[in-house]
Amino acid sequence: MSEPTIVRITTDPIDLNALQRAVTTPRDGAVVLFTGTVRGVTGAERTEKLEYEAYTEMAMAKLRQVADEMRAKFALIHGIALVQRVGEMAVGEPTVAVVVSAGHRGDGAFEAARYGIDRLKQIVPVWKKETRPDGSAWVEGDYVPSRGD
Amino acid sequence: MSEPTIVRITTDPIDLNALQRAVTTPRDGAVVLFTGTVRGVTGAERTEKLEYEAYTEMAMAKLRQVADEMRAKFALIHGIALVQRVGEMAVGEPTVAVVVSAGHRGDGAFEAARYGIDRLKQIVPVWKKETRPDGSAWVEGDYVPSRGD
Amino acid sequence: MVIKLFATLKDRAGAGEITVSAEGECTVAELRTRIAAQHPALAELVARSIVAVNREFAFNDDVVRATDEVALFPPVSGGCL
Amino acid sequence: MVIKLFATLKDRAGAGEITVSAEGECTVAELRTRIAAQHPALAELVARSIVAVNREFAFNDDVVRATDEVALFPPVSGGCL
Repeated sequence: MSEPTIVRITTDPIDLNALQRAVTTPRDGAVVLFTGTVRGVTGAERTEKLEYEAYTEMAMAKLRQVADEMRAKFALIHGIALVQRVGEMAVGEPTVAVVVSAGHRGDGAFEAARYGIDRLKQIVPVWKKETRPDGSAWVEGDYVPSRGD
Repeated sequence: MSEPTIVRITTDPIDLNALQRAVTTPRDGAVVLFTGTVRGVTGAERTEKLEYEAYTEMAMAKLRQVADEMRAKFALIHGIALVQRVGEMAVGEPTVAVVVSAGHRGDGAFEAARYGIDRLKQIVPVWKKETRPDGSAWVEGDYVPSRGD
Repeated sequence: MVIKLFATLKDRAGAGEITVSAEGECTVAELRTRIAAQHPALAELVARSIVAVNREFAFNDDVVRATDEVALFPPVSGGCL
Repeated sequence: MVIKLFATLKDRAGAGEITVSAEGECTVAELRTRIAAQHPALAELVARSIVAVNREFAFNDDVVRATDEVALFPPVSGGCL
């Protein structure tokens, strides 16, 4: 039976209903969706909006790699969707989605989704520029890839 | 800041986009959504449709209890939605949703969502009738509540 | 005393609720015995069914009063497959 | 050799790509030195930036050819906050 793998870099809003339908096969009884959202308040800091930029060609290749790693580590999962939105996003909007389907809720879909977002944030070349009341700046990550990433 | 708690027994289709928006507060950067779906194929068995029935008044009270338990166990989570759909559902459709928001993906939203669906399946009085090619039958669970459930 | 029925129990009884004659109060264990005696169609299922009183799980030595909301149902199977 | 720039590096250079004179091939380490020399605006950032060659992470002793797709960018910060 086919196991959908969807990877996408897009300026369109993320549609969780459509992603759930797209990854669910007839063998699936459980779907876990993680979505990152634009946080407006972090302690005393206020974020007004975020702008995401991708190195699209490499980001697509690295999203495929993340999906492959998820399948290698979590053998019982079925469908996978990894979607990174780029462009401007407002507070509360989903910026990224990691979606995993499986036959049962204990088949690793929760763990695979967590692994997927952790890995995506390490190796998929996407950056965000944060606009606060006092101006805007690129946010830098802290993961330095090594050979094999 | 307010922390949304949504509990719902409904015949309406489950709208994951609307639930994501409803639970996300300005402090949230991570939302985990679990959805159970009607599995059409289980080994050699074929399911055509499912019909869910609830003892609605008690189910609402028990959904609230599950939400309270989630907050007690996972102190850093913010919004919670627990939605059980009832009535007839076709293969692939979401039957239930457990949605949890938090500031960061490591703040327990994955674990809380997993706990929520496990607990919902133990103590929320909802039953399903499965229709297969050879007829339909109520599915019985195997959890027997004890005092404190 | 009116007892709400769900799932298999409702189908077996052919009704969403049944009435059991019980004056004043009784224990959940006694209630099970009366249901089995007065509604033979449920006799086989009643011992392993769950009793809820006022929307909380109830156990054999709990007391049920005529004014309580009482329900009888199988172990729950909702959520997802 | 054309080098794609992203995020802070693109802003600092004022362009999405720069050209670096390099004949034949060189190592990633040598490439960093040439970028710093030929594009002083990037000198401060180039040592701690990431180099990708043909859409894979590249390291200082890897070899870059003039026909490769080369990119320079900061540690990634996408996904979510």
